[in-house]
Amino acid sequence: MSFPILTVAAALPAVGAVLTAALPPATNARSRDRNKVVPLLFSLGTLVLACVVAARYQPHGARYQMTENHSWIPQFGISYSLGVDGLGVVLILLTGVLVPFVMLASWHDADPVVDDSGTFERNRRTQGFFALILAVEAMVVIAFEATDVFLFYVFFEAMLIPMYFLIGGFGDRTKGEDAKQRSYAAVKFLLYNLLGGLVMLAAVIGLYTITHTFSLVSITTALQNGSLHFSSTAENALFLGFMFAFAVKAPLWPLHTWLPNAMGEATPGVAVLITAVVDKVGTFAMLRFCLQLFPQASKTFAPAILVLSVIGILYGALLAVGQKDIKRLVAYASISHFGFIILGIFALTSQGQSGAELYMVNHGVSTAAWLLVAGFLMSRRGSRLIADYGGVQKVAPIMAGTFLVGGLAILSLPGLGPFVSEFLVLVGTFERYPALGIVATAGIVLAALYVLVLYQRTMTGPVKPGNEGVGDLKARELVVVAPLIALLLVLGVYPKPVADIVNPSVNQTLSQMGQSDPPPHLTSAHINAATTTTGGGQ
Amino acid sequence: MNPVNYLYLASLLFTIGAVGVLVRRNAIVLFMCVELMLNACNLALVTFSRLHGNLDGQIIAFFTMVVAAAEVVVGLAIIVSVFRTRHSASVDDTNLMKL
Amino acid sequence: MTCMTLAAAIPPISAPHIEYLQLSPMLAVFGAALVGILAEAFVPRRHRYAAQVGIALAGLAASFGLILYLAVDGYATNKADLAAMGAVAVDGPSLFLQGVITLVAVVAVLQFAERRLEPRSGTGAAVDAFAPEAAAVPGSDAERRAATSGHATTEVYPLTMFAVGGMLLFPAASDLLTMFVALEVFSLPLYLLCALARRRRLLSQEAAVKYFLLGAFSSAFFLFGLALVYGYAGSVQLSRIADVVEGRATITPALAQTTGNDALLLIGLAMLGVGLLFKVGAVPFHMWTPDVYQGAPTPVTGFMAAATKVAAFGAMLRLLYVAFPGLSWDWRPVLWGVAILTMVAGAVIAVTQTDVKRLLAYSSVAHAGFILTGVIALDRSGLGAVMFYLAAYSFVTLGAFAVVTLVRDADGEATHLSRWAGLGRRSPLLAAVFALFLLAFAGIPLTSGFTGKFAVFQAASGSGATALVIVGVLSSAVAAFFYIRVIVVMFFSDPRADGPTVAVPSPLTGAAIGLGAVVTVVLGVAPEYFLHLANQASLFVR
Amino acid sequence: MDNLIPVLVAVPLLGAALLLCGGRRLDRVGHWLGTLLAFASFGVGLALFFSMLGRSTADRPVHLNLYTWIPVNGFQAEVGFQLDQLSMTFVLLITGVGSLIHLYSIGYMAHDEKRRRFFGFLNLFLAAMLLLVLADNYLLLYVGWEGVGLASYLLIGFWQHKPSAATAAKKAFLVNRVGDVGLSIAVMLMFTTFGTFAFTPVFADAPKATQATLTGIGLMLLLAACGKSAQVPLQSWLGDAMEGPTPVSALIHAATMVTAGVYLITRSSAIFNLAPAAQLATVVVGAVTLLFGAIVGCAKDDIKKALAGSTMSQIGYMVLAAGLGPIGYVFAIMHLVTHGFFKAGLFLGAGSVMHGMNDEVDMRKYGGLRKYMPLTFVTFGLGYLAIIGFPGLSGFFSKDKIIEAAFGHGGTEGWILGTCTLVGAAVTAFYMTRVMLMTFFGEKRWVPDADGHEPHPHESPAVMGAPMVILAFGSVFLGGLFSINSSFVHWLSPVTGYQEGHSPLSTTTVTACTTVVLLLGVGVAWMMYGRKPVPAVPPLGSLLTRAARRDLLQDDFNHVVLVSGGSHLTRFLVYLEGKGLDGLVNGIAALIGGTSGRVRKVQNGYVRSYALSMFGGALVLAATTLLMRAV
Repeated sequence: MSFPILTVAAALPAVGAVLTAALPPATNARSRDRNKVVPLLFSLGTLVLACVVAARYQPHGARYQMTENHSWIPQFGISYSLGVDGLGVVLILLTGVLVPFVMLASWHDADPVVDDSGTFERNRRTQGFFALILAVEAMVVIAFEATDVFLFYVFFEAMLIPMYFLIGGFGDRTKGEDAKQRSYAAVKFLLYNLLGGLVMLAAVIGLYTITHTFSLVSITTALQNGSLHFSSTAENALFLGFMFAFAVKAPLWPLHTWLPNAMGEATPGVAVLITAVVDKVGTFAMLRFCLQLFPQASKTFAPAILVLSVIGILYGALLAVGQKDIKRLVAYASISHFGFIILGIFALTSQGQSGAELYMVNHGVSTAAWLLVAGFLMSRRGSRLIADYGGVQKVAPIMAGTFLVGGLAILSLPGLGPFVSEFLVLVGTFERYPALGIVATAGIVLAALYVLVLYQRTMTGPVKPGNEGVGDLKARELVVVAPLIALLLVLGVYPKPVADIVNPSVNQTLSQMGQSDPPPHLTSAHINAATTTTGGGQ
Repeated sequence: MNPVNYLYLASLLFTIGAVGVLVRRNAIVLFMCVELMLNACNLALVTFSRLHGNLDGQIIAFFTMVVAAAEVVVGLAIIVSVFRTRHSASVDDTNLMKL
Repeated sequence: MTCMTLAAAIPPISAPHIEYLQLSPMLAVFGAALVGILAEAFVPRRHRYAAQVGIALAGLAASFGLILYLAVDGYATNKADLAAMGAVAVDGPSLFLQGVITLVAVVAVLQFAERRLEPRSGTGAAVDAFAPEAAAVPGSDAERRAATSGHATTEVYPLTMFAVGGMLLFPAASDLLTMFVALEVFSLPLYLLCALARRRRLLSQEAAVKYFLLGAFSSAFFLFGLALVYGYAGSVQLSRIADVVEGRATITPALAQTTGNDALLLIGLAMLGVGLLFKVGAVPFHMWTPDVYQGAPTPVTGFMAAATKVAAFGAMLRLLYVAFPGLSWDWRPVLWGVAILTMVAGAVIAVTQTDVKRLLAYSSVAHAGFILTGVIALDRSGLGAVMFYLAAYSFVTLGAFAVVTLVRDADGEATHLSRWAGLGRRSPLLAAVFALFLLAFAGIPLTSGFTGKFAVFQAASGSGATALVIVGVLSSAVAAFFYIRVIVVMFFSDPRADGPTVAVPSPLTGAAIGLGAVVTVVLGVAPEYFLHLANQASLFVR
Repeated sequence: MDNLIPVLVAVPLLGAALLLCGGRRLDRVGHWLGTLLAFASFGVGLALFFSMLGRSTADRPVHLNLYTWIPVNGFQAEVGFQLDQLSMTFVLLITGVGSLIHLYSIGYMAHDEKRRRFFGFLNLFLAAMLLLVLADNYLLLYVGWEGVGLASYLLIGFWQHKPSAATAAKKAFLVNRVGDVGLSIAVMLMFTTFGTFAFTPVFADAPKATQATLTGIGLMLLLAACGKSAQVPLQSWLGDAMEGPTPVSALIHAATMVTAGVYLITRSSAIFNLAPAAQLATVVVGAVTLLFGAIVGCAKDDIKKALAGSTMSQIGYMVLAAGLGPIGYVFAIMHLVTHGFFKAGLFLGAGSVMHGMNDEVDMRKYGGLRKYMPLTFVTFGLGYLAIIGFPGLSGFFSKDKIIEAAFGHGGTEGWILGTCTLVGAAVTAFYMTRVMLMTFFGEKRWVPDADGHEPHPHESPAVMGAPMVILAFGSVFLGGLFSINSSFVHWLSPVTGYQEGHSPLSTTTVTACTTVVLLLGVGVAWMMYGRKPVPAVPPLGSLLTRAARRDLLQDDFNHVVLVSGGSHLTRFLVYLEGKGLDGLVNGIAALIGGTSGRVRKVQNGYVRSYALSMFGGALVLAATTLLMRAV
C-alpha cells in the first residue's frame, strides 16, 4: 500500500478548515493575523501536495494513477476510489495555486470589526471565512480525484454548502436591501445547483439500477468489452441527467443565470473561487463522466450542446458588454468562456478537448488575475459600478497595467495562456463543425470589446471625481497579481508541459468513445479528388 | 333474513357517523358520531363472524368496545378541558392554528 | 355445580401460550408504565420527578437491552417467530424498528425531563415544559397557584411509556386486531400529551382536540377496513389474509358472497390505508400535522414526529408486505398517487410557512412522501431503505425540535421564523447544528438525510418507479428552498434587537441535540454498518 | 550566426520587459536603454543581412526551430523562425526605421512623465513586429500579428487621460480583431486542409488543395490584411489612430505595422497565386482603398490625418500590387520599403512641426513655417517629393513600377486598375501639395492655443533632426538604389517569384503619364491653396469634400449599423436576460410560492374541514383501488 497522497491532498485542507474554525476569536491584531495565517499555511501546504501529485504523475502511465480503493457503502456498490488522470492533476494544481491567492486577495474581507476603543468584535467571522474556503478546496480536490460516481456526486453537492455560506455571508454589501440581494444570490446559487444535483441524483440512481456499481473504471471497462450495454433511451436519459447538473454548474447557456448574481454579490475572492475553481468541477465532470459513461449519448447530443455553447459564447460576451457592474461583467465574460470550454469538450476532437482542458486552467488563472485586480480597485471605493470609476490609470498606474494584462488574457491575446487554449478549441471545433467554429470566432471580437470597454471606462480618461484617492497596488496585492501574470505568460509561451499532461488522457477518452480526429482533407482518399479539381482550376 | 343486509346497515351507519363528523359542530356530538362509526364496525364484524362461522369477529367487537371506552375517557377529558377554557363545545371555535 | 357441568360440556380450552421472552421488550415498557402510575400515586410529590424519569429510562433501557438480546440471539437474522398465538411478530423489521423507537423514546424522555429552560417557579422549583396542572383552566387561579408552587405533571412519563409500548407493538403486530389495539394504545396517550403544554395552553388544547377527533375518525376507518378484510378473509391474521388473497386457502363456496367479493377486500384495504396514512401524515390525511405539531409541547412534537412515523410506517410495511403483496397491482398505483401528492404538496406548502414548527410539520409531510416511494418498491431493498430512512429521519427530527425548544423569549419558545433572524451571528454553534439538521432534511450529501433519500430512491428506481424518483427529486429541490430559507434567516439576516435568546440547556437536551447531530453525520458519512443492519433485518416473518 | 535570429526578437523584448517592469529607477535612463536596444537589434539585423548576402541565393533562407509550442496530436505548433530575403527586408526596415524613431522620440517625448513606458511600448512593438516577420508558421505569425496590435493599442492610447485617445486605441484594437478573425479562420482552414500551418509544407501542398479551400484561405488572409493595413472596409481605425504620439504614427501607422497586411499577402503568394478569386478581391480592395485614402487625405485639415489618409492610399497601392501576383509582389514590397522611409520622414516632420507649434495639428493654423523650421521643411519636402513620385526619388521608382504592373495585369482589368493607380497618383500629388502649401507656405495663421500660449515655431533639437535627415536620404536615394540593375527584384524574387507584366503601355509611356498626372495634381493644388490665402475656417465645401472629411461616412455607417445596432442588441439581450431567462427562473420560484400561498389556505383551522379532506381522501382511495381492479 503506497502513501495515499490523494487522500492527504484533500484531507489537508479539510483538517485546516476544522482547525481554522476552532481557532479562538481574535482579540488583537496579532491574533487576527494568526487566524488568517494558519489557513493560508494550510492552503500553501495543499499547493505543495498538489505539486507532489503533479510530479508523481506519469503522463504516459496508467489511465488513473495514485489510485486508492476502499469500500465505503458496499450495500450500494459505493467505494472510496480515488485516482487522477492528466486533467485531474492539472485541475488539482490549479486549485492548489489559486486558493492561496484567493486567500491573500481576500485578506481583509472578513476582518473583525474594531470599535473606537480598539476592542475587537468577538466572533469567528474571520476564521469562518477562511475555513469555508479551505472546506471548498478540500471538496473540490476530492471531486477532481474521485473515480467513483457516487463519491464524486457527494462532494459535487456538498461543496455547495460552504460556497453558499461564502456567497451569502461575506458579500461586500451587508445592510438592508443590499443584504437581501446578496442572500437572494446565495439562495439562487444553491437552489439552482441543488436542482441540477438532484436531477443528477436521479440519473446516478438510474445508473446504479442498470450497472449495479458506481465504479467509473468498471463501468467503462464493461462498456468497452461489451459486457454492459445501455439501451439508447436509458443512455440518453442518464446522459441528460448528468449533463443537466454539470451544465448548471459550468454554466452553460441558458442555465447560467445564477452566476451573475452569485459573482456580483460575492466578494471578488469568492467570485474567483466560484468561477475559477468550483465551476471547473462542472466542465471536469463532463469530460470525466458524461463522455466516458455515455459515449453514444454524448455523440448524439454533441451538436445540440455545441450550439448552446456557441450561443453562450456570443450571448455571454454581448451581455458583458451591456453590464454596468464590474463583477457582473466578469461573470458574463466567464459564461462566454465556459461556452468555449464546453465547445471544446463536445467537439470530440483531441485539439478541442486538450484545448478545453487547458482552457480550464487558463480561464482560472486569467479570471483570477483580472477579477482580483478589479477587486482591489473596488475595495478602494466600495463601489462595483463601472460608472463610478474613470481615469484610474493616472493615480494607480500599476493597478491599471495589471488590470489591462488580466484583461488581455481574458481576450485571449497571443502570448498569454488563454490564447493557446482558445485557439485549440476553435481549431478542434472547426475540424468537425466548421460553421460553428467560424461563428464562435466572433467571440474573439466581442471579448476584445467588453475587456477594452471596461478598461477604457474605468482606467482611462480624466480622473473622475472620487477616484483621486485610489491608491496603487500594495505589496500584498502585488504578491497576488504578479505570480498570476507570470503564470499566464508561461502558459502562453510554453504550454507544452501542461499539454503533455493532458494529451494522453484526452486521447484515451476519445478512443474510449471510438472517436478520432478528422484527418486533414489532403490525405489519401481526398488527395486525388483534390488534385483533379485544382488541376481544373488552374 | 339475509345476513348481508346487516352489512348494508353497518355501512349505512358508518356513513351516517362519518357524515355526522363532517356536519356537526359540537365536539361531543362529533365524538358520538365517531362512536357510531365504531359501532357500525362492530355490527359488521359480528355479521361477518356469523357468516364465517368463527368467533373472531365477535371477540374483536369486544375489543372495540373496550377501545371505544378508553377513547371516551381520553376524549371527554380533552373536550371538557377545552370546554372549560373556552366555554364552548363548538369545534369551529378551536381554530387558532391554521394556514 | 352448574359451573362444573358447563365446563364439562364445553370442549376444553387449550391455554394460550405466551412467549414472554420474545415479548419482553414491550412488557418492559408497559411494566415501566404501570410502575410509573403506581409511583404517581405513592411517591411523594417532591421525589416524583426523579422517580418517574428513572423508571421511564430504566424501562426503556431494559427494553432496548432485551431487543439487543433478541437480535443477538438471531431474531433479526436467522430466525423469527410469531409470538402470543400469532399476534406479535418477532422478526428483523420488528426488532430494528423497536430498537429505533426505544432509542427515540430515550432521547424524548431526556427532553421531557429538561427543567432548565423554563424560568423557575415562585418557590424556586425547576419546572419542565408541561402544564403544572393539566386540569386547571388556563389563566385561572388554580393554574396560577399550581404554577407558583412548582407543580409538575409527572404523569407524562407513564403516558409516554404507554405510548412507547403501543409503538413497539404496532410494527410488530401480525394481526389486524393487535394492530388496531396497538394503534389506540399509542394514540390515546399522545392525544393527552399534546394537551399538556405549560405555555400557550389554548393552542395546546386545540392541538389535542384536533388530533383526538381526527385520530378517532381515522381509527374508525381503520376498524371498518379491518371488518371488511375480516369479512373477506375470515381472519385478521396477516398471513392468513395473504393466503386468501393469493388463493392458497380453500374457500367455502357458501361464503362466496363475502370471500369472493373483491370489493370488500379492496375497500377494506383502502380503509386500512386511511388509518395508516393518517398516522404517517400523507396527503390528504396530513392536515392534522401542522396544527398538532405547532400546538403540542415541543418535546412531545419531537417525540411524536419521530416515533409515530417509525411505528406507523413499520405497520404499513408489514401490512402491505405480509398481507397484501398479492394485491400490489391494486395498491401500488394508488400509493404512487399518494406519494407524489404527499411529496409535492408537503414541499410546496412548506415554502410559505413562517412558523418553524409548522414548517417542520410540512417537512415531515414531504418526508412521508419520500418514504412512501421506498414502501412502493415492495422488495427487500425497499424495506431496508425505508427502515434506514426512518432511523435517520427520526434522529434528525428529534434534534431539530430539541433546538426549537432552546430559542426562547419572554413568552417561551420563539417559533416564528422572523424571530430567528440573525441567530447564526448570536449563537453560531446552535445555528450551525440546526443548519446541519436542515441540510439533512434537504438531503445534502454527507448527512443521514442524503443516505436515506438515496436508499429509498434507489429502491424505487430498482423496482421501476422511475417517474416517482423524478418527482421525488424535483420536490426535493422545492423542499430545499424552505430549508435554505431558514438558514438564510439565521445566518444572513441582521439580528433583531428584541430577538430571542438561546437558553443554555441542561445536559439532557444537550445530549438529545448532540446525539441527533452525531447520528446525522455518522449515518451520512459512514452508513455502511447501519445499512447493513437494516438490510439484514429486512425480512418479515409470515 | 543564424542562431542570432531569436536574439533579434529577444533584445527589444528584453527592453520592453525591463522598461515596463523596472519601475521608477529606470526613469532617467529608460529612453536611452530602449533606443540602445533598438539599435542593437538593428545591428544584429545588419549582421544577419551581411551574412545572408554572403551566401548564394539558394542558401539564403534559413530556418531555426526553437521549441515546440503547442503539441496536441496532429496539431503541432512550433516556435520556429524563418529568415529569408523577404523577412530580411522587413527586419532591416523595422529595426532601421524603428531605431531612428526611437532616437527621435527621445526628443519628442522629452517632457512626458511616462516616457519610460513609451519606450517600453516601442520596444514591445519592435519585438512583436520582428516576430511577425520572422515566424515560420502562421500561428506564430499570429502571435506577432496580435502583438503589434497590442503595441499599437497601447501607443495610440498612450495619452490615456485623453478620452479621444482611449477611444481611438480601443477602436483600433477592435477593428484589428475583426481582421484577426480572418487570420484565425485561415489558420484553421489550413490545419484542416493540410494538417499543418507552417509556411513550407502549406505552400508545398497548396497545389493539391481544392480551389474553394484556397480561395477561402486567401479571402480570410485578405480580411486579416485589411484589418492590419487599414484597407477598405476595415480602414476606419487608422485616422483615429493619429491620436497617438507622432513617432508612433510614423513607426507603426505609417512605416511598419500597417504594412504587415502586404507582408502577409506576399508571404502567402503560393496560396494567392492559386486562388484567382482571392487575388481579384485583393486588387479590388487595393484599388478602392488607394482612391478612398487619397480622397480622404484631400479633405483633412489635420496634418496627421491627411498623412494617415495618404498612408491608407499608399498601402492600397501595395495591396493592389500584391494582388497582381508575381508581377506585383516585388514592387509591393519595394514600395513598402520606400514608403516606410518617406512616410516615416513625413510623419516625423509633421511631429517636428507640431512640436514647434504647441501640438497644434490643424494645418489651417500653420502657414509659412519654412522660415522657422528650415530643416524640417527640407526633410519634409524631400519626403513630399518622394511620395508624389517626383522623378528620380524613391517613390517614383516604386510607384511607377506598380502602375506599370497594374497595366501589365492585362485585359480590361489591367486598364481599370492602371487608371485607378494613375488617378491615385494625381490625387496624391494634389493632397500632398496641399499639405506642403498649407504648412510651409503662405501666410502664418497661428492662433494662441486654448491656454493662451502664442506658438513660437522653432526648429527641433538634433536628436529629432538626425532621424529626419537620415530618413530623407532614404526617401531620396533608396528607390534608385533598388532599381540599379533591378537589384531589389533579384534580391526578392527567389522568395516571391517574379514575372514580367505584359503592359500594353511601354515604361516610357507610363512614366510620361505619371509625370503628367503628377503635374496636374500639383497644379490644381497650387491653384487652390498656393495662389490665394488659405481660410482659417474651412469652407463648407462640396458634398464629396464634406463626406471625405467624415472619412467618406465610413464612421457614420459603422456607428449606425454596428455601434448603435450592437448597443440595441445588447440592451435587448440584457432585457431578455432579466425578463426572459432570469424571469423564467424567478417565475418558477414565484409560481411555486404563489401555489403554496393558495394551497395553504386549505389548511383553514377547522377540524371538520380536515375531516372532510380525510373523508374525501378515503373515498378517492377506495374508488381508485376499485378502479385499478376494474381497469
